[in-house]
Amino acid sequence: MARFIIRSLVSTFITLIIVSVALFLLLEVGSGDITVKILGVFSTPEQRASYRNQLGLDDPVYLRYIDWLIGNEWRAERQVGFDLVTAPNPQTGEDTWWADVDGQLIRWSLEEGELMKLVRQEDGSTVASLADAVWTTDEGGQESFWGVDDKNNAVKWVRGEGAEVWVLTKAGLRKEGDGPQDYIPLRKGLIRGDAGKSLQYGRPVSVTLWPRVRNTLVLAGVAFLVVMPLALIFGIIAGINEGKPIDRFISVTSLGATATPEFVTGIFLILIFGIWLQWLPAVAIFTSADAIFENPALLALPVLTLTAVELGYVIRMTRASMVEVMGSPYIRTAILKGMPYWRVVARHAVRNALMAPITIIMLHVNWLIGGVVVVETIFGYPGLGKYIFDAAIFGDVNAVEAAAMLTVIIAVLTRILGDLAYTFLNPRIRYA
Amino acid sequence: MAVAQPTAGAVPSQAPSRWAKMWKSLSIIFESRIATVGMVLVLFWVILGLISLVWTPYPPNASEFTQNLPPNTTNWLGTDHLGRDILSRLMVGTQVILLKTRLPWGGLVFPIGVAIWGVIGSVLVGAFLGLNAGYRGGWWDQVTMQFLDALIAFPVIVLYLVVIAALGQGDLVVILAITVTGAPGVARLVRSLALDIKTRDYIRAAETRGESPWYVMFVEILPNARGPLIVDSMLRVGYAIFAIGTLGFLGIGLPPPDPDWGNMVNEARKNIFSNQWAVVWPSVAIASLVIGLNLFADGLREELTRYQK
Amino acid sequence: MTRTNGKVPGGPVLSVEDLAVAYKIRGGEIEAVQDVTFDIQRGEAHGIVGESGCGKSTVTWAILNFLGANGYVKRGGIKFLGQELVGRSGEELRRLRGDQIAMVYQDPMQALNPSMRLGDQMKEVLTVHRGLSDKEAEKRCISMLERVYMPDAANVMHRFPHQISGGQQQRVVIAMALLNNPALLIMDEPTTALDVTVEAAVLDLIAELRRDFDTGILFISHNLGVVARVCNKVGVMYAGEMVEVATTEDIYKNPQHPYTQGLIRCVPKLGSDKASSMLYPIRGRVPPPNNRPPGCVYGPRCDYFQDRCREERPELRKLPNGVEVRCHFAEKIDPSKWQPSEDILPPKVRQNGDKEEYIIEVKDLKKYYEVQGSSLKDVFGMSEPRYVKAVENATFNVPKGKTLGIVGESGCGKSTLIKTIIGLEDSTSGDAEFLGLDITGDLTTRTEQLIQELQMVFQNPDSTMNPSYTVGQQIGRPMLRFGTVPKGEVRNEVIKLLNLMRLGANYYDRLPRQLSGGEKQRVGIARALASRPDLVLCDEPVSALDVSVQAAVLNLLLEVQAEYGTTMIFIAHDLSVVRFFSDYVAVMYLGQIMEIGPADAIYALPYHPYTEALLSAVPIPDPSAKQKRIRLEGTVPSAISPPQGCRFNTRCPRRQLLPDGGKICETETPPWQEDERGHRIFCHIPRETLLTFEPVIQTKERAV
Amino acid sequence: MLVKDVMTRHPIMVPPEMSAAEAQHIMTENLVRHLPVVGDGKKLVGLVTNQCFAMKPDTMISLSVWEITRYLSNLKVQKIMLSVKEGKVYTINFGKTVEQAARIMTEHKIGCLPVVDDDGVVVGILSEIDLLRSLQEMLGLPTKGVRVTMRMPNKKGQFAALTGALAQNDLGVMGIGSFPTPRQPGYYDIVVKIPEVSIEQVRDILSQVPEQEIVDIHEE
Repeated sequence: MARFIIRSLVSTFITLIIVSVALFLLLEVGSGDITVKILGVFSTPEQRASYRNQLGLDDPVYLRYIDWLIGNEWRAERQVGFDLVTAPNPQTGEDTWWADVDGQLIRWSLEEGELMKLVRQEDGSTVASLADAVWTTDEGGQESFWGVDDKNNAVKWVRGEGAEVWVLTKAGLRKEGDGPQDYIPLRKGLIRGDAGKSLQYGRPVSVTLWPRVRNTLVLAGVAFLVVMPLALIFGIIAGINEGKPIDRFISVTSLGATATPEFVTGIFLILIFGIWLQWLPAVAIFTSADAIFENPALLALPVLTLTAVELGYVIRMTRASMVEVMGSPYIRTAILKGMPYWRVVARHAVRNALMAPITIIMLHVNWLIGGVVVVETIFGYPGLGKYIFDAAIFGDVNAVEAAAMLTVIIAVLTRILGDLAYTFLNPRIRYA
Repeated sequence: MAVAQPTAGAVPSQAPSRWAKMWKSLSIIFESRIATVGMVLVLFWVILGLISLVWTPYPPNASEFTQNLPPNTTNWLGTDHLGRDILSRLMVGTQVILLKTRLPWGGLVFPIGVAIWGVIGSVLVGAFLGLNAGYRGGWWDQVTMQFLDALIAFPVIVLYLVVIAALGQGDLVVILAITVTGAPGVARLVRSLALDIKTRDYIRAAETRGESPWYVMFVEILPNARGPLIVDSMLRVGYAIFAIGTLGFLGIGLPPPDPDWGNMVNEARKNIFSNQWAVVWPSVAIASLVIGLNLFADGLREELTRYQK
Repeated sequence: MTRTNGKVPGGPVLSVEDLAVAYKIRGGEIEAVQDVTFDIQRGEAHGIVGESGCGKSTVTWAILNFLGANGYVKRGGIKFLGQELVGRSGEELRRLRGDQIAMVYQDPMQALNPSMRLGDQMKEVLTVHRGLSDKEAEKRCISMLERVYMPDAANVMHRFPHQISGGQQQRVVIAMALLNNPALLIMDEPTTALDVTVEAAVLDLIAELRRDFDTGILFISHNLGVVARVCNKVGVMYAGEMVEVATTEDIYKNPQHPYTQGLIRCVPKLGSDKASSMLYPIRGRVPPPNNRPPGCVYGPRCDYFQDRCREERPELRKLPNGVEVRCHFAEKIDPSKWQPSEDILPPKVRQNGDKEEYIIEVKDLKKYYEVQGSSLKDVFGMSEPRYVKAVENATFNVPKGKTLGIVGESGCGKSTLIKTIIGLEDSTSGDAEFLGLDITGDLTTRTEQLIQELQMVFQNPDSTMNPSYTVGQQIGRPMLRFGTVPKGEVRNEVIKLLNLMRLGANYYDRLPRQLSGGEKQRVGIARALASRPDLVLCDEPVSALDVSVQAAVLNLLLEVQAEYGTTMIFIAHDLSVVRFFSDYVAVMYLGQIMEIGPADAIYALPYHPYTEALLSAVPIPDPSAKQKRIRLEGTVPSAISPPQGCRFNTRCPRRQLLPDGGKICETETPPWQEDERGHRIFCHIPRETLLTFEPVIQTKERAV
Repeated sequence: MLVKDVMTRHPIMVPPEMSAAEAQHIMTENLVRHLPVVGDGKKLVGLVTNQCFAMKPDTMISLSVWEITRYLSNLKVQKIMLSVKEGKVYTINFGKTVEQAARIMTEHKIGCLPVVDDDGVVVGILSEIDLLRSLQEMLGLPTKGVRVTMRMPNKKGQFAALTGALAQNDLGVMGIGSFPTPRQPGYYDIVVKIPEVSIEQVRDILSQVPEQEIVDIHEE
């Protein structure tokens, strides 16, 4: 058993690595110059180049992948020479980067050729003062300094050679002098929960993503709770009545339900309950991300749509498995031992019959996520699916990466759960 | 049993004609009511699509009528929010899915639809990977399955989104997307079949003849996997249509000018309060075609396994 | 307490009368079983023998009314303890099943629920039927397990089926069946899935339990020998009908029905060989249930066929000697005057001269497989690699044109050995030469020439042919591949081979699914011969076939050998078949050849103790034969860590003959004791001592 | 000799819900005179004997011909059987001796005893026939031989003298029985069955035994 679990964990780990590389390459490399998306098509090549430098896009791909995945302050620390730490911004609560110099959190800025030191106070405000002479001289006689700027980059200033950079502000692009020569945009990396800034919203992806994830978990969770018992019961009923009218009815209905695309099911549900019967709001307006908690009725149609599709699928799996088990020699043994029928079904058949569906259902979770995207789009439900979709359409690389990685992780974790459940249910593996 | 000459009449001596053989293998479909219903549904749309190649009631993209008409004598299924005839649009919508593929070069058109090409692609790729993984085992298997696991871990829709985000819209891109998403499933199926078939003695016989692995895989194993593979492909065409519809609904499916069922639903949805018919018809079209294919595949599978028993 | 066959107070336990079972199929129905009649008295074991598809199992399902959705009892009655079973309600039947009627199945692994502990599966028989408490039930189950000689019974209760061996699983199933002291026990091929020594132990157990519990047993088997050992009455079924019912003695000594006579002529007697005796297959094949001939079902295959047999269906009638038989002419048939009909040609057996030219020479061949353990250490590859020692120091030579038979129980390494020779696996160490060419490597290291010379015939007729290609394509493929035949002549050449296999040219375009098992096996042989190999390896080529077909295929192989002078290595688990077919025999146990030599020397004194045990376990289709009873204790040790010294030492019943209780067997590898004929025995016990044993089997004709 | 060795195993049993007519049919068809009635798990609940079918005269008189038919067809086994609950059935445990069983049967003048195990589950039936068969077997009936009855005083060593004489002449015994000589207190008659020997031989040998006399000798 240990072998089986470890195998599954190792395989999962490798899977995640492959997925992350593939995702990163496809999106970062495949989607072309993202500065165009951010700065607009009317930006000049010069502006884009400057901005690329600020985003660290000129680094080699492998370095960018590592930065993205596990962060880069360790790389910056070697340049700056101090520990780099984060501290929350008192206004927004977002993390900001500082250099930890003997217990003092410090940033620097270059103003009119003079290096200023910004020391963070207890309350989060900063006190500026002239920095000590910290310039270092390299072989070429150039005096430079690596520090942390006020935009969370580790940057390299060169004395007397303030570069001209284009800075994106709320008002648009602005040209600034005294800019750094080189940037390392500081980040903690995906595995430490920092997915970078959303290009669409300008805020860290993690901040915008979590409420959406929560909403989707509510949606999928409720659907799951509705689907599972119903599906298993109907599947077992159909399975033990193979070939009889009730089985035909359940089978064909569930086939119809799975084969109908979610958006068709959704539309019909809207037509029936929203427009003809007017029992439920046809178009849900989610005023805020928390709307579902204030008005749970809004959940009804999305849950119903998801349920219809998933129910059919799980019923069919359970039925097929049940039919197979009921035809097996050990069920024959149990019947010929004179066991009452209900006991044969409950004690001998169900456990064996559930082994296969549980793994398959767990594998099916990423299919469910596909359904979630559609359902959330139809109903305008502020969840993870819609987030991915919007981000993909906008080309919000960071957001898509993070959200896609998250769905992959969810899919992979459920698969491990499925494996574990299977291991637990199947004594041949448990006691191998 | 030293006299092996069969008694007369036990086995028909003259071989039946080719047509009779074909009819016999087709008749299995009619043994199952489910498969028959499925086939009728599918054939209905195929025929409608074929007709639309030469004739439609009205030009599908021309806004010639009053907007949002309910079904009536001139427009049997009504009109949409731009005053286009829904029936004509539905008919033409079949083409791209089942009958033709538009190549990006100078309006070239290739026969057979996007859904089917996508499935053919995934079957080719999947069969190749699955056969190698299943038959060769060892490292081939480890690496292939690891790669496929990674691909399967992607939620399908995300994979579509990523592919389309990277490559843009187009018939070929949709085919590619269907191929990429379908191949892992086919590969898994073929692998499991190959694992089973490779234990058979006739594979040992081929190996003791010194046949190359490629010969064993493609000549000895693959033909014996065709039954489940055909059924699976049929289901996959259904899923491909399902996916094309979904992509169309999300507005990232097949590009214009040809009408796309999913997109028709999406557009009509915006006027759902004023015109419910426009949203019902394309929905029904997609659902019926996918369900038809599923019923067909399901019935066929049932009959095939019963035949084996 | 012997009772006559008349009406006995209390009546029979089971009485089946004119039973007909039909299955509904598309557009009609098939009568799988017709007019079957027999009685089982208390404490009597009633066998039913017959080839596959003759309806044996259908009878058992009918008794238990477990015929599936489309089967039903069409006519006749089944009385259990005087009460009609047909037409009883489901609840009444349920109360009988497992309580008064119990069943033992062919494949115990399949019959036990894989995800329930054995104890729970046993206990519920008592808790449901008897309403016993769990604790009480547990106690009873353990004592019943001990009753069937299950080692470590209390512990077995907590295990899952996959954790015990096949023989032990069958013991559990038997114990479970006996828990409620049933009046009738139905056993459907209970030992078919087991190895011969395990089978012998289980059969002993069945006989013992029958005495102790006075249970009526209905024993289904295709194996005449097994039935002879267990049953006192036998019914022979053919094509859904009972053609003969008689006491076991009568069936084997004085068979009345031509089919029974034919069956007995098909089976090689243990100890008979191809030079001195012959097998006579029954011509034709069993008709499928939907295409049975009118009149006598056996008519088309019968040597005594007359017009009356075509027109009138014989009834099962009782002859003056008490035998019931379904034949018009039973009294007039004298089996001793039987002559094989002209179309059954005895195979020519080639007697080679004494010129012993070895075609294959194997010396100290070893095949180890690396295994992966399941502990954490193993997963990370930190532990020592461990090996399954599948074949250890195999040494043998086969002269040109002769046959070497290899026998042994499952897992003894015989299959691995021939896989290594043919090149499906490479060898770990040792030498192997074929006509002077090295064959220690696998197929990729061999030349086309060499590959062509070594071919193989496989066990399972259903998987020996690729279902997607015609017979002609499959036989023709080796010819094309090796270029032995010019392209244009392949068809003719294939047809020639088909004719040699006694198959007509019209088989060329058939697909495998249109062939019967025996025909498929012949095509498999033809395919192996297509490249004109010098050495053909046969992996249990007849073990999956019915006896009548088995005889035909064996004869065919003999004929092939005579025609082409092909050398053969022949694997089988059936000692009679190996003896019949081979010139030389090797006995393997746990990867090691224990005894090797001319066939007659293996089956006569002196024996290796393992050979002796094997021979004493073989079921012999002759109830009058006296067989020494030697049963091996325990199970075969793991091939990963085989016992030190002699691999058989843990189970050897003869060890005690050596000083110190055979201490030497645990420490030292035995020597090869060889005589002038090349008969070698791998044992510490001196040849002289081995010679003093009694022969294992003594029949009136010959002692083995 | 214990009950379990003599009894008939796996007797025909019927459920209490069975109709009396069917039970009677089973009895005649299978030539049995007693039917144990069992509930779940073969637990004994009653016994049907031939007498059970005899209708009480007053019941018979009170019914018309048509009513009798209906009455009989509706009659269930549990209505007519001797019930265990009412204490009307005598049973015996399978581990008891044959003598104990015979004693119960003679004491209560009954023809059969259902044999039960420790849980009251029916494992067999013991009828007069079974006892008589055991008597035959005790005296070695089925085998051919010389049957001799010896009369001897009831003293120690007498039996040893008899067997000693047989043993000296290399004779075996395959059936034996003893009972007090009727009308001659202080003496015992011992019946011995000796196979593979002639009457003369036996007479020669046994007439030599002191204090004993051959009462009867013949070949069977």
